[in-house]
Amino acid sequence: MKKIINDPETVVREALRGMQAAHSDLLTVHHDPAVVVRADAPVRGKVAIISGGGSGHEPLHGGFVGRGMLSAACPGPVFTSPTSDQVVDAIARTDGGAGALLVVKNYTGDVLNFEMAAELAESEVRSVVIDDDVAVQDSSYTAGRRGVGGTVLLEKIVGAAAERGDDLAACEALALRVISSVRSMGLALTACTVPHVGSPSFELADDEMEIGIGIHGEPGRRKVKTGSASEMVSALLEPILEDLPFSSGDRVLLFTNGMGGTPLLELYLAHGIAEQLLADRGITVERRLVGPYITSLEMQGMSLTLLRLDDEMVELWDAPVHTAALRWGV
Amino acid sequence: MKKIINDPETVVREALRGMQAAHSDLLTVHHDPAVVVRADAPVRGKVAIISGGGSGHEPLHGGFVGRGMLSAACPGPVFTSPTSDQVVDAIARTDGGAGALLVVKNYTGDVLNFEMAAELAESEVRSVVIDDDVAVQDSSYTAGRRGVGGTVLLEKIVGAAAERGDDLAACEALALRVISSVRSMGLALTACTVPHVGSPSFELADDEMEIGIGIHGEPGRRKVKTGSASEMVSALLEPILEDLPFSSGDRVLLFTNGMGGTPLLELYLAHGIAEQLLADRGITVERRLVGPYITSLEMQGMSLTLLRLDDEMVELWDAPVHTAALRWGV
Amino acid sequence: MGCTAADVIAAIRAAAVVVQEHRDELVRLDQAIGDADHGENMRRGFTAVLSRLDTEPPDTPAKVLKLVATTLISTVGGAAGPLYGTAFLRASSAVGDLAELDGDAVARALRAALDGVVARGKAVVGDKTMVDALTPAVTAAACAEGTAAAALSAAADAAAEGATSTVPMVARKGRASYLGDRSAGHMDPGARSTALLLRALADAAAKA
Amino acid sequence: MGCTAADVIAAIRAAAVVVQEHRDELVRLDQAIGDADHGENMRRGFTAVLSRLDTEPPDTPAKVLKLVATTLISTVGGAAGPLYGTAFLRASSAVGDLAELDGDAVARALRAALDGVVARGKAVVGDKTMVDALTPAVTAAACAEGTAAAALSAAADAAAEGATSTVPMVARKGRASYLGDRSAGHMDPGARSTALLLRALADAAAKA
Ligand SMILES: Nc1ncnc2c1ncn2[C@@H]1O[C@H](COP(=O)(O)OP(=O)(O)O)[C@@H](O)[C@H]1O
Ligand SMILES: Nc1ncnc2c1ncn2[C@@H]1O[C@H](COP(=O)(O)OP(=O)(O)O)[C@@H](O)[C@H]1O
Ligand SMILES: [Mg+2]
Ligand SMILES: [Mg+2]
Ligand SMILES: [Mg+2]
Ligand SMILES: [Mg+2]
Repeated sequence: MKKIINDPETVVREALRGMQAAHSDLLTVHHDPAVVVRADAPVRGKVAIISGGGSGHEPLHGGFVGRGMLSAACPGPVFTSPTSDQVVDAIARTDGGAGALLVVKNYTGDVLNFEMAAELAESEVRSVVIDDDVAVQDSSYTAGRRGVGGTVLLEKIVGAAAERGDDLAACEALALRVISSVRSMGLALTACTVPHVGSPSFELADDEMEIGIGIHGEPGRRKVKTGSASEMVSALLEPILEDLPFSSGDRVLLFTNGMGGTPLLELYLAHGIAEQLLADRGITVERRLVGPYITSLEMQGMSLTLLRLDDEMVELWDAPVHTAALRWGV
Repeated sequence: MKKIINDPETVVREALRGMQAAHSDLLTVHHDPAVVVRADAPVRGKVAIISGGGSGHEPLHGGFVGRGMLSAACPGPVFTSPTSDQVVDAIARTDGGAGALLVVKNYTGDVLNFEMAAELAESEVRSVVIDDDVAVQDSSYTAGRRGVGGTVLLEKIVGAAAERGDDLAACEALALRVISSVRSMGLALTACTVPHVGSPSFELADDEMEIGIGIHGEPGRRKVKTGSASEMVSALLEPILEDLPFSSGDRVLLFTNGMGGTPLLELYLAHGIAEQLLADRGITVERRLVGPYITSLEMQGMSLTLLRLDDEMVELWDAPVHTAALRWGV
Repeated sequence: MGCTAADVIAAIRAAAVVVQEHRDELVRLDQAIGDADHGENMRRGFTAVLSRLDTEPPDTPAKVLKLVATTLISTVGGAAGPLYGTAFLRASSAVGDLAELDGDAVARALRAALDGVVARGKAVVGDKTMVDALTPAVTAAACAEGTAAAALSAAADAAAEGATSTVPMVARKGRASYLGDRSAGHMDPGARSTALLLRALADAAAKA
Repeated sequence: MGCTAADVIAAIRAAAVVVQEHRDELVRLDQAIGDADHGENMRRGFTAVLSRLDTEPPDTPAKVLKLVATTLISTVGGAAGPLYGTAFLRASSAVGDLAELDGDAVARALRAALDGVVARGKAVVGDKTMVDALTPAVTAAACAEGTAAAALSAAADAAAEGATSTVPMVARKGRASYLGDRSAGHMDPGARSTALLLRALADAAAKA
């Protein structure tokens, strides 16, 4: 295992310490339970936007704590949902009197722990569950689709709404609108190694890739032969387009995400291909985000996320944001 | 080879196309010869700050083109210096009447190509050569030290000086001051694979790392057993501290850089350790940068860069910057 | 003779040791069809349980079970944390303020635990989860006569069979469901940990 | 009988083919002690030379050499681009407006090329660079009597020996110098490409 760590047990705690040192102007890290809170919390009268999940997806979620985005993030151990205690603590530290919206990625562990927290919290709490991964067949009898890349876009847009003063019901409604308008899919060229496991999460031959992966180093829906970048981008984009479906005339935000170990050079290359494919379909890319924003440790691979935009979403996307990982207008 | 590419020959061209699509508000990409130019160039009366080098180090240099940083970047093929034609073209496109400063990383190829360009250009041109890598033994009989992480800091600080209107001589003098105050060192846990080669640049056993690497996938000064994060950080920081030397009371910028394939989680962890070591020495970390900003494709590893700050450098570091990879204050 | 608070503490301690011993096995099972953390999650949780039992040993069976519940809830995370936490919380309520647990109390506690898991996780038998181990265990405990040890032993045997039955199943709940058909051919880690826990509790109760 | 522009073009074409054939070998040599691009850099450059020779065939030896120079400068990049570019540029100047090149002209051209490389790169014999191949080649060509082919053949033999001599050297110039002692034991890729180019030019000249 090739990692810059001291001890698998203390990885997250030590990383949070480094994060605190790097960004003390933006955020405050609390330990036991672990919560990353924006430095000026609670903000009076503002809805608290809270998310969290396993660590190993950096910069998600701690890197999105700050003005115009998250009020707090609850980091679990690597690839393991945080506990309800962490979420309860995050709510208590950030509720400025306007309640809290919990942004939950659809994984059984996340859903159950956030649900328990909502039951235990003393604040007014609403939860939204994001499930944008089209790789997973949906049905009311299964765990349903996973929450992946769309989470980043939701946190930015709903974070901006809370910052301008939208109330809890409005933030929740907006979050649901984003969820109904966003779709994602990912692929992996290599596996990743969870520190406490010490071996790669799956095996892939030199000419194989996993299509339809999530963000937890889990294998995808199918193993296929690797292909050209154009083939890979199509393999991700086609199912996304069919699913919503997106159609000619739509205005979209295109998010080309790296899984952690894929160079930016390749992400830009893939992004260019995706923009071309969308242009060919008559879909207008109005906003874009390119980079590793929701990752699986050192996994090589990428995901594409498409969000159908309306005017309000564009305005909120463009609104100022000041976090460790996303910053503009301030 | 696991890469999201179509053809090794067209990687850089296609990636530049994607970059153009993603950042058309910031920059304009020209092909034949390949040059990335800030969208509003030439800026009248402003010194043009121009850099470049092999591709594969993204976001360096194209990601630093924009207001408050580079006027243009000249991307060579992967890990290969750009040609003098590219540099000549970049100068012609960005000189706003105040001349151009060429920021050259100290590699024979970069130095020779930028030197030829300076001879051929019609503008007033000065060049500075950055050589901050303490891993390389320096001597007037060798190629000298490589330019690595310090390049990013130099481009930001000198870019800000040019933006506020400093003239060519002042920009050059400031660049030389940064060069004399900055030191770096890196390590690799894994090699990387250059697209046109198709196999890893060196072999490392599961318990080995290369100490004293550059940024071109070249092997380092020595192969050693991997150790804890604390040992790795010390192995990088001690030679840096001794070299300048840095001493108690110094104010510094600490830049914890990822080589491309190392997760942010590990970078923050390493950063926290480095901050602690510096605090123990009585050195004050006043500014910091953490992330993959000067990379070697998908290589796992990190580098540390320390810049001794003065008031002017702090002011210029904090000045607004608007590029694809660094943005604040705007 | 029933199980006192001290006996329950001893049984939980024994279970904690078994969880630690089987950490890597549970990680491997979860690596095949999940995210490779179940063994580490359970180890972390039960290590915390051990340390809390040292510092604040409770004096009734219900309080022991409640301590386990709250500790698991605040340290395990993942799906298993709330599920096992809820299971122990409901089991704690089910045994009320009894000073000693007999077979009947154990059967009631297991039934309540299962109900809690189902209420939270909405899984049914055949979904390839811990419910596939716990459901037959509840039935077996109810049919067993007599001591807590006898009820737990029957439950443990049934849970082991239930865990084995998950191997060919295609998962419909939890992370393994994302794999679709590829989830078949592997034992569910949560079902396996349920069987391990019940076996450890049964063996400890037999020694009490 | 000397080499005409057409002969020089044919020789350059032959050299380009040899560079393409040895691309992978040069990449491997550079991978060991550099950054694995020398073969690709040279291939890219000489492919561009071929295509420019097709579209705008020059009519004097000097013009052919100048076309090679400017094409390499604008397409090779790295250290090799400016160095080989300068070498061909100086060689072009050295042969002036001769319509045909004899052994003497070849010797002068090689000497000028070496001077250009040293002026740019500041390397001396023993630094483990192309200078270690080019320096003995210049001497050998100067001592050879007669035709261009004879001069080039002597130069090529000497360059091959010079390239071999770089194997045990510790590099003091170029990327290989970063490796310190670890650079010993490998042939310098630029010295090897110099030897390959001269051999190809010599063989083509012999056929002219
Ligand atoms: N909805 C559910 N109902 C019951 N048990 C479940 C459910 N979802 C998951 N599980 C159980 O949880 C186990 C996984 O636990 P663990 O790996 O610790 O958490 P996570 O899946 O969040 O990584 C599965 O093996 C399964 O037995
Ligand atoms: N200062 C120098 N003088 C002469 N030749 C040099 C010098 N530096 C490097 N070289 C030659 O250039 C070759 C490397 O070329 P190449 O790999 O194409 O460029 P780069 O080193 O920039 O990747 C070396 O093998 C060596 O022969
Ligand atoms: Mg998990
Ligand atoms: Mg090179
Ligand atoms: Mg798991
Ligand atoms: Mg090279």
